[in-house]
Amino acid sequence: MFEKYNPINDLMLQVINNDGKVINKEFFPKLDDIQIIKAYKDMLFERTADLMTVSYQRQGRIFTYPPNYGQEAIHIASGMVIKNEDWLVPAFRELGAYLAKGATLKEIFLYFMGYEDGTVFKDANHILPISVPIASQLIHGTGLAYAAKYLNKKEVVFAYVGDGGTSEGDFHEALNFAAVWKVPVVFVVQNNQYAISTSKEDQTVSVNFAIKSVAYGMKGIKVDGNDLFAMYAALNEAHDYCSKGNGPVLIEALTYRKGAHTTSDDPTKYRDKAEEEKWEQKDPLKRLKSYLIDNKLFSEDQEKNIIDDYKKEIDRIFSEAENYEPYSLNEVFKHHYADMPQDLKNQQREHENFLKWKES
Amino acid sequence: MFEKYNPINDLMLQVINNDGKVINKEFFPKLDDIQIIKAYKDMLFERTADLMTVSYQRQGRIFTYPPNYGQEAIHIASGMVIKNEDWLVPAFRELGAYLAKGATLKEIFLYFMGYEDGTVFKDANHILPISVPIASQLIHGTGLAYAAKYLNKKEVVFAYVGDGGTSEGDFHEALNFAAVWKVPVVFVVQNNQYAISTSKEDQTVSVNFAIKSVAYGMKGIKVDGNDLFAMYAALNEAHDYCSKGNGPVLIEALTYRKGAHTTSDDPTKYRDKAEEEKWEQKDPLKRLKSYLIDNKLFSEDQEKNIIDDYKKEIDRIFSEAENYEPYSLNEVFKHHYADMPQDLKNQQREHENFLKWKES
Amino acid sequence: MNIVNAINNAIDIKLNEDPNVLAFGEDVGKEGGVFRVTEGLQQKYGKQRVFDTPLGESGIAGSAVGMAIAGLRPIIEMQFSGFVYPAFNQIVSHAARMRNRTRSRYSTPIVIRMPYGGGINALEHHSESMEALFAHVPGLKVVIPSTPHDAKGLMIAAIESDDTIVFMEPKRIYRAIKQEVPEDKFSIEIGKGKIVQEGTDLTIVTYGALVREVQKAAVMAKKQGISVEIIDLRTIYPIDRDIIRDSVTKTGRVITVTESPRSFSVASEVSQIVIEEAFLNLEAPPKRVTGFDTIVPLPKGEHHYIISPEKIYYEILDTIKY
Amino acid sequence: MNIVNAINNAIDIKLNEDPNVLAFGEDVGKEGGVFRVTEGLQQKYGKQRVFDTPLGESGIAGSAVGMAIAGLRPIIEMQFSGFVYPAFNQIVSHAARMRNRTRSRYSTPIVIRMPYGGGINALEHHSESMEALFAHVPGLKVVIPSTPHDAKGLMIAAIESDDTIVFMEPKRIYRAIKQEVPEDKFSIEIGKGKIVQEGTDLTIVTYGALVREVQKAAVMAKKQGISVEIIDLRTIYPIDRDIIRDSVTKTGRVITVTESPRSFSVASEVSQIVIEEAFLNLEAPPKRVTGFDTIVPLPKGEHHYIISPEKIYYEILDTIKY
Ligand SMILES: Cc1ncc(C[n+]2csc(CCOP(=O)(O)OP(=O)(O)O)c2C)c(N)n1
Ligand SMILES: Cc1ncc(C[n+]2csc(CCOP(=O)(O)OP(=O)(O)O)c2C)c(N)n1
Ligand SMILES: [Mg+2]
Ligand SMILES: [Mg+2]
Repeated sequence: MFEKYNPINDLMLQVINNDGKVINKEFFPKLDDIQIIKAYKDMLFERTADLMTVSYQRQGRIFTYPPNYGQEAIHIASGMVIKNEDWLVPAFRELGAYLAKGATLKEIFLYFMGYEDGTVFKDANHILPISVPIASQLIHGTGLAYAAKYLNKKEVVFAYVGDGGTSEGDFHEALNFAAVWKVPVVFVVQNNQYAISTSKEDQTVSVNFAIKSVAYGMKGIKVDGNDLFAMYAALNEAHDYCSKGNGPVLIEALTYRKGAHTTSDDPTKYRDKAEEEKWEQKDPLKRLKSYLIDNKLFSEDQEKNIIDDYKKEIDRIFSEAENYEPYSLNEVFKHHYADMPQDLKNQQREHENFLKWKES
Repeated sequence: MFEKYNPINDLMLQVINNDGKVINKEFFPKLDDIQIIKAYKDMLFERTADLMTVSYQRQGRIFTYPPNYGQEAIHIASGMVIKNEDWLVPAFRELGAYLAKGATLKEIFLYFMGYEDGTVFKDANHILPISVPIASQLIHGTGLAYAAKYLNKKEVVFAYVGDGGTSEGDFHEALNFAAVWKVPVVFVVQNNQYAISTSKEDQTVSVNFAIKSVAYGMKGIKVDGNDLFAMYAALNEAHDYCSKGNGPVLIEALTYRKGAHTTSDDPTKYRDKAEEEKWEQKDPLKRLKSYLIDNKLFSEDQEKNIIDDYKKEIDRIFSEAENYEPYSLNEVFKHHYADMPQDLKNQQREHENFLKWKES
Repeated sequence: MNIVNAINNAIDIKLNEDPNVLAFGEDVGKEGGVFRVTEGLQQKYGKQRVFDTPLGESGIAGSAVGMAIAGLRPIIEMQFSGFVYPAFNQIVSHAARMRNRTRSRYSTPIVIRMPYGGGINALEHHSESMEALFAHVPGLKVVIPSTPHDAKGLMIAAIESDDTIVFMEPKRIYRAIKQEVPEDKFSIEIGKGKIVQEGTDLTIVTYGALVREVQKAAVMAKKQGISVEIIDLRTIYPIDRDIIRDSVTKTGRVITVTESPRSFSVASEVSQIVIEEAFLNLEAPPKRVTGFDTIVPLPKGEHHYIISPEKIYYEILDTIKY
Repeated sequence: MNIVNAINNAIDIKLNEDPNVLAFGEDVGKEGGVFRVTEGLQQKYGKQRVFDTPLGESGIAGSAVGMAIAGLRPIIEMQFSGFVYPAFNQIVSHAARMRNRTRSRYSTPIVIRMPYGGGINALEHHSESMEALFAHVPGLKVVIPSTPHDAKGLMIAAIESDDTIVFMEPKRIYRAIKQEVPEDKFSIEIGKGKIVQEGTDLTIVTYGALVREVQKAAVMAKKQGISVEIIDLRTIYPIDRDIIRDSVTKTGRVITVTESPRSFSVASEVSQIVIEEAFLNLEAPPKRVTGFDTIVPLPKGEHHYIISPEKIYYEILDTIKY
């Protein structure tokens, strides 16, 4: 697959077209109908949860939130490929992937409500917290992959970044180190066309993002990121390639950020309706649903019911999160050091004294 | 030229072979015999000065010094191409290029004797000081090129870095910014096979260094850095390309650091004689001299006389540097700010009081 | 005008006046920055002068160094001060040093703008106050305004300065304070503090968003008959020794209030200056009221960290009682 | 053993004892580092455990974060402290924060080694002492040994610590001091200073290469009948308040000696601690003897900058006279 879709030729792996028709049988992945239906439902869940989270934010019930919609195929396909022992190294726009890895929606809510507890993903195995400093997490992926190789563990690392993130020096160092060390890490660039307001064209003038792999002597491939089958096929191939000790892979997932950068952002300032409509045709859910309906695996009626159920469930989880325990002073101090300095203890005690005084 | 030597195919531009025979007429540059003889003499001067500087260091007369020998063709060709209005952005191993640009050998000596005065190159137009933090200077090159474009000046920037330096995040950001901005800067990677003790293989597994240009959508070319003609041809082409507003170029100059990394380094720890001997065949001076002798433009006798003269001159310059003015306390403080803070003035005065006390 | 308007206005005036002035950074152009500080300026001055860069702080700061050497005066933005670290090498190793390294041949008149500080319910890395890091680096100057008026005057001075200025903007009060600010160009000298309020019993040295909180605390103190003198440093380096000395010589008591972590902070430096300048006048040990030596908690925990007027008042009482 | 041997020995012991310990950085493997601190270790433990990396400090520090999360204990080298800045983001935004961000789920037991300090006639960027930058960052600990014995004990403790330790090595005295150091494993508690010499008239707080210079100054003072107590901090953060308090309570006078720039330095912090802990015992204002607020000059000018025993002695006299 990597030979055929060598990014130097600017080809893109696609399996279904905008109408959900299979146009590339060769790379149609080995998935049974049940798995495909589940994938669609997971995408639906991600979208529903995501849209509801945006509306919770509009209601002032959570703080700034970066919506995922439009990019679900990447996340759900990732979730299908990433095994329990593999590592997930997030940026901050991979909701479906976190959930698949074992993070809970409640935790996501907690995080955006302002609790560090929400980024621990405590029941999820081998996941890193959400990483805000752009591209910096990729290097952790390289380090984790080094450890996997050194410790002879069968783990593959999946590390995510945006199109904007490819411009950071850390992108370069992460990929170069991984290639030199020949370690099992898949770097996924979610090319959603924008870094906040900055278009892809102002970010780089390379032919595509996948071709950046060439600079590191590693495999790279450009994939239709709104095509679940293509994403699954590429991620799976990359997993396989890494598992065999061949070194890292770079996947560019071409997609579109349908929503705002975050709920604080206003995309009308920097992009037009025509563009949004063009991408609407390529919506990952629409495409997969067309496939399912064509193959009589799913119906519109079903969808409505499912969404209603999801909504109820999500609302329930959200209120659970809203009733989370208060954030104690102790939590501010507790987790900085394995061996906490006396100074920190003193500062906490002094503050407690102040609080006592204030109450009296 | 850039099409023909597309780095994806891992070709290398070479004009003369190890014996000085022209093997590539197409790219033999438009240089007359006088220019070629001068180029050789300049290489000879660089080598002589360089070797003498190493021996001054051995005598304890200067501090740590990074020798240039083996890489003279790159430097002298650069000096021939870089015009007065162009900018030279050095790393620290481009002696011949500084001298061509108008830096004086005395300044170089002063720098390695421990005077900041030695890196000002005060009579040289458009040159930056020696830059120690690896690869960081490349971004200054991008900024200078932006300014040239913005101010509508006919300037091309030449910015240098080593093979090791290509691994730094700053290399990535410098090249990407330059490509996006489409500004006139030529990045020259002196691939001398080592970054201190670290071999090229431990630095990157890309096919070559020139191919890294592909990641930025810019032109790149791999050149025999020990072949003055090839280097001149490539640099000149790059100058032309940049001048026409086509954006940046990356040149990989394949060469060998014949000496130690610096006078504090011992290469026997990490490389073997066989390798050194292999590269000895490709010595840039030897090759150009063969060409000159073949074409009856030069003789061994001449060389001896020239070197003797050079040595005398260099020794004279060195003693001039050794008799440089003492470094005053004022010089420590004077140049930090255009508008010097009172604190600095106070600190200087206090120290002067101490010195007075000490003397009494 | 609020602080956002004031800084926008200052940059506008200088862009208009001097073709060598440029403003750029992530999202600075088309949308005018995530806080809209540069809003409208690209439309007015064009894409060559006000623009979006690729996402790379080192590239932004480093290219500014190159441009400055070529005679331009770049105003660059770090989207949040928590994202300045990728540019740290360019700032510390180059912007701060180019002039010294070239014996004043080249200077780097760059303004490095960055919103800083807590209190806006933000994600991680969006709330820190690490001005002490810059203040310790030889070759930099560090400016922090606390009012629209000062923001404009200091920004004009920063753009006109031939030195590299780290210009930290207290984002918590970006839009919180409205003031009449003269429309014309004026500048405020870098390195000079300001007496916000005169007083006789105790001096409080502070800056940025906390000036307002200190004023509230001073009102509480006043009710108890305690007269507080408030100094707004405005410049962190070079710090205004004279204003600190004169005030503490008079009051004999001093508290420094800063939202940064406590250890190795601006507060420690102010105390040191006080003991160097007014030791014999001291009636109580110079005190610091600061953030904890911790990372700023996420929003749900931030109220623990944020310095309240009550906390300042509490410490005033403690110092007065000493 | 000298300091180089001692650190090598400590790393050797831990590599031998714990397969999770790795050591890497630029030129750390084959040639054992430019100062030969890791010499022989690759030969002994193999290329998977002791190795050369590509030239990228961010890559080095960031991959260490990943490895540490996976359970390894990386010891990384920054070739000189002047080249740590490209890694600043990884250190400040990640190594220092991962534990807090994950509520102690993941810790980052990394030792970040770096030679620092002046006095070796080096090129630019090879002489700085910027420990205060790290000491101000929540989540880091900063250790600086001054003798071979302490270097070994502190390095063992650093490798065994579950926290991220910035381990700064005073390269000026790398080979200058020889000491008998026990061959077996021992460790010295991080966070504890040491009384280098007892005295009654004045306390000098210092660390790193300047401990020796202070000792020389104390000899001069002794000739004048002045008895100096010398504290070697050994850990910069968390700083040992107790040892400072106890000493200054006794002597009533204190000078902090550091080769870093003066403003916002460790010296300011020590003075602050003194006034917090022993204000009423003070007979003179806490003083700082430091480098200037300048870049360390190139070798020909460095004698102006370097702190001599005479300078310290001069300041001792000044403080005693107060
Ligand atoms: C080092 C750093 N610089 C700046 C920011 C502010 N910021 C947050 S998201 C973002 C854009 C990211 O774009 P991209 O990588 O394309 O990811 P996307 O948001 O599109 O998923 C920026 C500039 C940051 N978080 N970290
Ligand atoms: C940021 C940074 N890290 C480390 C160093 C130390 N150092 C000086 S030269 C060098 C190797 C440079 O190798 P290369 O780029 O190949 O250039 P060469 O020395 O071969 O000319 C290193 C690691 C430095 N100067 N700057
Ligand atoms: Mg994007
Ligand atoms: Mg090299």
